[in-house]
Amino acid sequence: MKISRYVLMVGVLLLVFSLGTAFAAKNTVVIGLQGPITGSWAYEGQMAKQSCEIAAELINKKGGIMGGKMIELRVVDDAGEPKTGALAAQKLVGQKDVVASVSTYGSSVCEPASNIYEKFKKVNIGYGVTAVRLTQRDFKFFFRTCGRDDSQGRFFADVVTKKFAAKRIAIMHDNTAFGKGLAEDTKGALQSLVDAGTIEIVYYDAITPGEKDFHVPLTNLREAKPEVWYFTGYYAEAALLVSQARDIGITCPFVGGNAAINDEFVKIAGIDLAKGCFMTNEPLPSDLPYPEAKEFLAAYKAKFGEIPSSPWPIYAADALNIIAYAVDKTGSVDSEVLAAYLRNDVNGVPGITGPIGFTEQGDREGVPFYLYVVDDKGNIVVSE
Amino acid sequence: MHVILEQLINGLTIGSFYALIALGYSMVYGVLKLINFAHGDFFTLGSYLGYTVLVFGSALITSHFGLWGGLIVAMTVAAVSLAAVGLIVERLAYRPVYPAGRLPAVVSALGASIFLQNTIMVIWGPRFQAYPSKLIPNVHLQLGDIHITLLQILILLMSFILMGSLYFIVQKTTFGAAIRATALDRDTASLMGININKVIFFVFTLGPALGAMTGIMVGMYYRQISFTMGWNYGLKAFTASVLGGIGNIPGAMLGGLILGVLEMLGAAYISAAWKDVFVFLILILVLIFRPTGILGEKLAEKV
Amino acid sequence: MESIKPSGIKSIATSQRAQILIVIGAFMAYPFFASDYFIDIAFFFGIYALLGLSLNIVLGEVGLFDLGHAGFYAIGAYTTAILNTKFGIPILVLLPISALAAALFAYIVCSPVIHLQGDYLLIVTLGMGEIVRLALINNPFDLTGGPNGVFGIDFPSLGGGLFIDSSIEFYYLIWIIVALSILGLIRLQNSRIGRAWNYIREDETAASANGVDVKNYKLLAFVLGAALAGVAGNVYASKLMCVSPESFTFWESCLMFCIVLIGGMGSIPGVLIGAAFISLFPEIFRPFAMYRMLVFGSAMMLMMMFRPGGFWPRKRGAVEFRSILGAPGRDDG
Amino acid sequence: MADPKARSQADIVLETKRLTKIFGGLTAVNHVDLRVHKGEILSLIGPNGAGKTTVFNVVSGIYKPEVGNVFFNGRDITGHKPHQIVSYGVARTFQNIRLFPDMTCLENIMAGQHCRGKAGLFSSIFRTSGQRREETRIQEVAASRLHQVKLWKFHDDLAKNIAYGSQRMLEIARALASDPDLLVLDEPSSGLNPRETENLMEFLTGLIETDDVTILLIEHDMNVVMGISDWVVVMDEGRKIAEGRPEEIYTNQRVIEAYLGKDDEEEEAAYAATVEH
Repeated sequence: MKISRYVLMVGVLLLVFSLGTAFAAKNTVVIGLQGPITGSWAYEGQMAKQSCEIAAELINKKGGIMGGKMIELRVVDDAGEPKTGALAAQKLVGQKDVVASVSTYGSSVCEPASNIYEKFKKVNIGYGVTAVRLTQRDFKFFFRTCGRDDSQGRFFADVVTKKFAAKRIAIMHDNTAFGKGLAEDTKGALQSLVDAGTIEIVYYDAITPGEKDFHVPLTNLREAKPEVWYFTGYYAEAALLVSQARDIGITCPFVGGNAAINDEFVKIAGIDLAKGCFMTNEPLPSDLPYPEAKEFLAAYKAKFGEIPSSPWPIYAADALNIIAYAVDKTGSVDSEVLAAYLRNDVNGVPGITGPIGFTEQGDREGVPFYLYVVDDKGNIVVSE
Repeated sequence: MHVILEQLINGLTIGSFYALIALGYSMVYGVLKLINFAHGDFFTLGSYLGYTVLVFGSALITSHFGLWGGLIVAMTVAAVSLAAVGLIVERLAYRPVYPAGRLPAVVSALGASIFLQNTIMVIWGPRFQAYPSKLIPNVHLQLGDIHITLLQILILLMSFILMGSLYFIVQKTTFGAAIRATALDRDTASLMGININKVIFFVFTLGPALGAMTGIMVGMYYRQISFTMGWNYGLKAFTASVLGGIGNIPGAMLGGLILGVLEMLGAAYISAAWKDVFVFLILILVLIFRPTGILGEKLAEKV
Repeated sequence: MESIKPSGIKSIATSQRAQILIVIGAFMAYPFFASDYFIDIAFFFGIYALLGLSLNIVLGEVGLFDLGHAGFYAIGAYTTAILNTKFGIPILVLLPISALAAALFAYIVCSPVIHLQGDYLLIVTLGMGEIVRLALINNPFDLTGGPNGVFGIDFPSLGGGLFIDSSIEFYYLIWIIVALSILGLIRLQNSRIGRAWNYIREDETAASANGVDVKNYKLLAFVLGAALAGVAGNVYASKLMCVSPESFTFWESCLMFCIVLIGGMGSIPGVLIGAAFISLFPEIFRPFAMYRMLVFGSAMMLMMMFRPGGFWPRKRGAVEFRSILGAPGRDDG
Repeated sequence: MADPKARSQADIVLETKRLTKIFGGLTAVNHVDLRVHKGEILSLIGPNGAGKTTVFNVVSGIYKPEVGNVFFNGRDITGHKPHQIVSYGVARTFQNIRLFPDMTCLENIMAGQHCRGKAGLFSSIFRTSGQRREETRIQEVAASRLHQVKLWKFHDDLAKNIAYGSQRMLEIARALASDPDLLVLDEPSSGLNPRETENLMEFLTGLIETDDVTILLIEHDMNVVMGISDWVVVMDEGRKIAEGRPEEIYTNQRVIEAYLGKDDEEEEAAYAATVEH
C-alpha cells in the first residue's frame, strides 16, 4: 500500500476540524440564537432569527448597552433535532465571547441543549418550549420567556368550558412533545371537573403528524357527540382536521391550542371553514397593547413586509432584550451574575410581550392567555 | 352500521392513493428489481406542479377550458413533466449504478429522493401550500346517514379508472406481456426480442406520471401539500406494494386498498395513535406466512 | 495502550502497520487540538462509526437487507434511560445490559422472519424499526415518556465520584469502544464464523449444503449487530442526558444503510469512512442551510456512480498463511 | 473397488426406501429404493427429468420426501437439514456449479471444513489456543485438498475468475474437504472437455483407494458411466426401472427404450449393431 488513504484521510480530518478557532473579541456583546433554521420547523426558525435581528437593531439604535457596546447576534441552526440541538449548544458554549443564548423552539430539542448550557454555566432562555418538565430540573441557568402547557391547560378548563357551557369534551393531540404535553395538562386541569361530574371527556386520542387523512378518527369523534373539541397540535394538521370535520358533519366548536391557528391555518382551511374556530393562546403580536410591541412590530414590518404569524418569534426577541437588559443593568457578562439577576431582580420589566419576570425555577411570570376566534374576514381577534 | 360503511369508504379512499403510488414502485421493481425511493418525491413534485398550474394559470385556464378543463390541463402538465423527470432520474441516478447490483441502487435512490425533496423545498419554500379550495364545489351528500363528499366519489372513481386502465395495459395487451416477461426474467425477455429499453422507458414514464396525477388528486382532496409528504406516502405505498407481492401490478393495487382498510380498522377500532403499529404488525404476519406477499408467486428455489 | 495488532491474524505488511499506528495516534491526539464543538462532532462520528460497524455485520457480512437497525439503537438507548432514571443503575453497568436487551429483542423479533429473502426482509425490518419508534412515542405502561422521551440520565461514573462528563472523556469512551469492536470484528472476519457469514451472503443454498446452519448464523449476525447498536444507544443516551423518539427515525436507519454501502460492504475501514461522510458532511455544510441536503443527496448519487463497491471495498485474497507456505511445497499440475 | 458380486447387506452406506417426492401434481420421485455400498461408485442415469437431481436433493436434505425414508450408515436421516446431513458425512456438489464467487479458492474449500470446526463466537473473538489450532487445521486440510485437485496455484484467486473445468474440480474438492464417507456428485463431467473428463475419471477412481470414500453420481456421459461405475441404477419418470452392473445395463431393453423411446425394429437393430463394434 503506497502512502495511502490512511494518512491522507487523517490529514483532511485534522485540517477540517481545526477550523473552529474563536475570532478576536470586538467590543460588542455577543448574544447567541439557536433555532430550527432548517428542518420541518424552518418557518418558525427563520421568523425567530428575523425577530432577534430587529430586537438587536432597536437596542443598537438607542446607543447599545454598557455605555455604547453594540449587540451582535450569532445564529446557529439546530434543524429541530435533539442531536443537532446539543451540537448547536456546544458550538455556542465553545465560543467564549458568547454571553448568553436564546435557545430554541421545540421542547425535545431544547432539553439536550439546556443540559449543555447548564454544564458550561451559560445563561440560556427558551422561547418556543412549553413542556412543563423543562423547569422541573432546578437548573440555575435555564429560563424561558414563553408560557407553560399547564397554565394554558388551566385556562381551557376554567374559561373555555364555561364559555361554551360544554359537558362533553373531546381532546385530540398529535403525539408531539408539545401537543401531547398540552393535552395531558388540559386533561389534568379538567380532572376536578370530571370528578365533580360536571363534564365528561368523551374522546381522547392522537393523530399521526405529517399525515393528511383524518376521516377515520374524526368519524369516531363525531360518534362521541362532543360539545367542544380541543385540538392541541400544530396548524398544518389543524387545517386538515377542520375541513375534514365539516365534510363529515361535525358541527361542535373547534378550539385549537396555541400552535393550531395562524394565518397559514386560515389560508389552508379557507376563510369559510376557518371562521368561527377558536384558539387558546398567549397574546398574539397584533394584539400586544404595549408600546414596546408597537415599536418592534413596526420595525419588523418595515424590514420584512409582514409581522410574525406566531407568538414564538416575539418571545425570542424578548429573550434577547432581557439578556441585553440584564447585561446593561449588572454591567457584567458573567453568567452567574446574570442568572442571579434574572431570577431575583427582574420583575415587571417592560417587554414586547408584556412585563417580564421569572419565577424561582426560571418560568415566565404572569403570561396571560386569551381566547381568540377567527372572524369572518379571516383575522384572528380576541373573542372573550 | 352506517359508521362501518362510512369508515370503509374512508379506508378505501386512503387505500386508493396508496395503491396508485404503489403501482409506481411495483412497475419499476418488476422491471429493474430496484426500490425506487424517489417515487414518493415524484408524487410530491407532481402535486406541486399541479398547484402551480392551478393557482397561477387558473384565470387563463378556467376561462378557456372551464373548471374541469383546468384540472385536466394541470393533470397532463404534471404527468408529462414527471414522465420527463422520471427518465432523467433513471438515466442519471440509476442506469450508471444498476450494473453494480441492487444495493448501490438503493443508496442512489435514497440520494435521489433527498435531492428531489430539497429541490421542491428550495423552489416552493418550506411552508405548506394550499390548493385553491374553490376548484371543486365541496358538495356534501347524505346517503342515509352516511356522510360522503363529491370529491371522495370523484377520487375513488378516478383511482379505479387509472388502476383499471393500467391493469388492462399490463394484463391484456402484448406490450403488457412484454412488461410481465421482463419482470420475470430480463435476459430471457431480451433474447425473445423484447426491447428492454422500451419497457424501461414505459415504466419510468408511466410510473412517475401516475404518481403525479395521484399527487394532484391528494392536493385537491386535502387542499394542503408539503414538501415532505412524499416521504410518508412513499413509505406507506412501498409497504403496500410489498404486501401485495412486490413487482406484481394487481398485487400493488390490492396491497394499497388492503393497507388503507387496515389503517382504517386500526384507527377506528384500536386507537388512532397505534394505527401504524397495527398496520406494520399485519404486514409482518402476512409475510411470515406468505413470504412473497399476497399475490407474489412462490419462487421455488431452483437448486 | 495495548497494541492494536493481535497476534495470529493475517500478517500485515510493516508499512500498513505503521499507517494504522499513525491513525491511532491522530485519533488519540486529536482532542487536544480541537474545540469542544469539534470534539463533539468527532463523538457523533464515533457513534455513527459504531452503528455502521453494527449494521455491517448484518448487511455487509451476511448480505441481509436491514432497514430498521435504528430500532436496536433505540432499544439500547431507552433501556439505559429507563433503568438509569427509574432504578439509578450506573451507566457503565447498563452498557452490557442495554447490549443484552437489544440482542434479546433482535433474537425474539428476527427469529420468525429470518427465512425471508431480500426486499421482503427489508420491508419487515423497516416495519420493525417503525413499530419500535411508534411504540416509544405512544408511551406504553408510562415507561418511555412518550414524545418527550426520558430525561435526567446520569453521566457514566467510574466510581468514587469520578464521572465521564466532558467532551474529551466522552470522545475517548466512544472511540475506545469503537476500537475494541473493530478488533473483535477483524478477528471475527478471519474466523470460521466470519467465513460462514460470507458463505451465506455468496450462496445460501451452497452454504447450508456445506454445513453452515444458515438460520442460526443469520440470527447470530442480527443479535451481535443489535448488541453493538445497543451499546451505541447507551453511550448516546448518557451523552445527551435525555432520549426522545425523534433520534431513532427511519431516516437514521437509512443513514446507517448508506454508511455501509458508501464505505464498502464488509470492509471495516470502509465503514469508518462511510460514517465520517455521513456524520461530518451535514455538519461541515451546515452554513449552506437550505442547500445542505441538496448537496448531500447528490453526493450519495455520485458516490454510488463512481464507487459502487464503496469507498474502500474489502480486498479479498490478501490472506497469506505463513503456516501453509512454510509446508514443504508440493508442486502440482 | 468392492467385489461387485458380493454386494452384501452389511456394508450399505446409503439406502432409500420407497422414496417419494411430489411437486404440486407432479410425482418427481416415485417410491425409489436405492442402495449404495461402501467403496463403490454408483451411477444414477436416466433421461432428463427422470427425477435424478430430485433424489439427490432429498438425500442431501434440501427437499423433504412426502413418503419414504433415507438411511445413511443405518441411521434414518429423513428430513434432516442439509447442514446436519453434511456433518454426518454426506457431501455433495451441484448440477450448476454453486461456488462462492467473490471468495478465494482457498476460502471456498475451507467451507467444507466448517462442519468439522467447533469454534464459537467467544473463542473466535478472543482467539483461544483451541480456536487458533482449529484454524490452522482447517487451513491445512483445505490446502491439502487444493493440492489434491492440483489447484493450489489459484489459492488466492477469486473462485469466479478460474476456468470452468477448474471450478468443477474446486467444487469437488470443497465437498471432499468435509472428509465425507459418501460423495454425491451431480453431473460432475458436464461441460468438461474430453481430456478433463479423462482426468476426472482417473481422479474419482483414485479417490476410492486414497480416501476410503463411496461415490454416488448422476452422469449423462456414457463412457464415464461405463468407465468407472461399479453399479448403475436407471431412473425414468421418477421410477427406478433397472439396476445392475454397467455391462448388463448397457444392453437392457427397457433402458434403451427409456432413452431412445419405443420405435420400430430397424432403429433398435441399428442401435444394437453399434454395441458389437
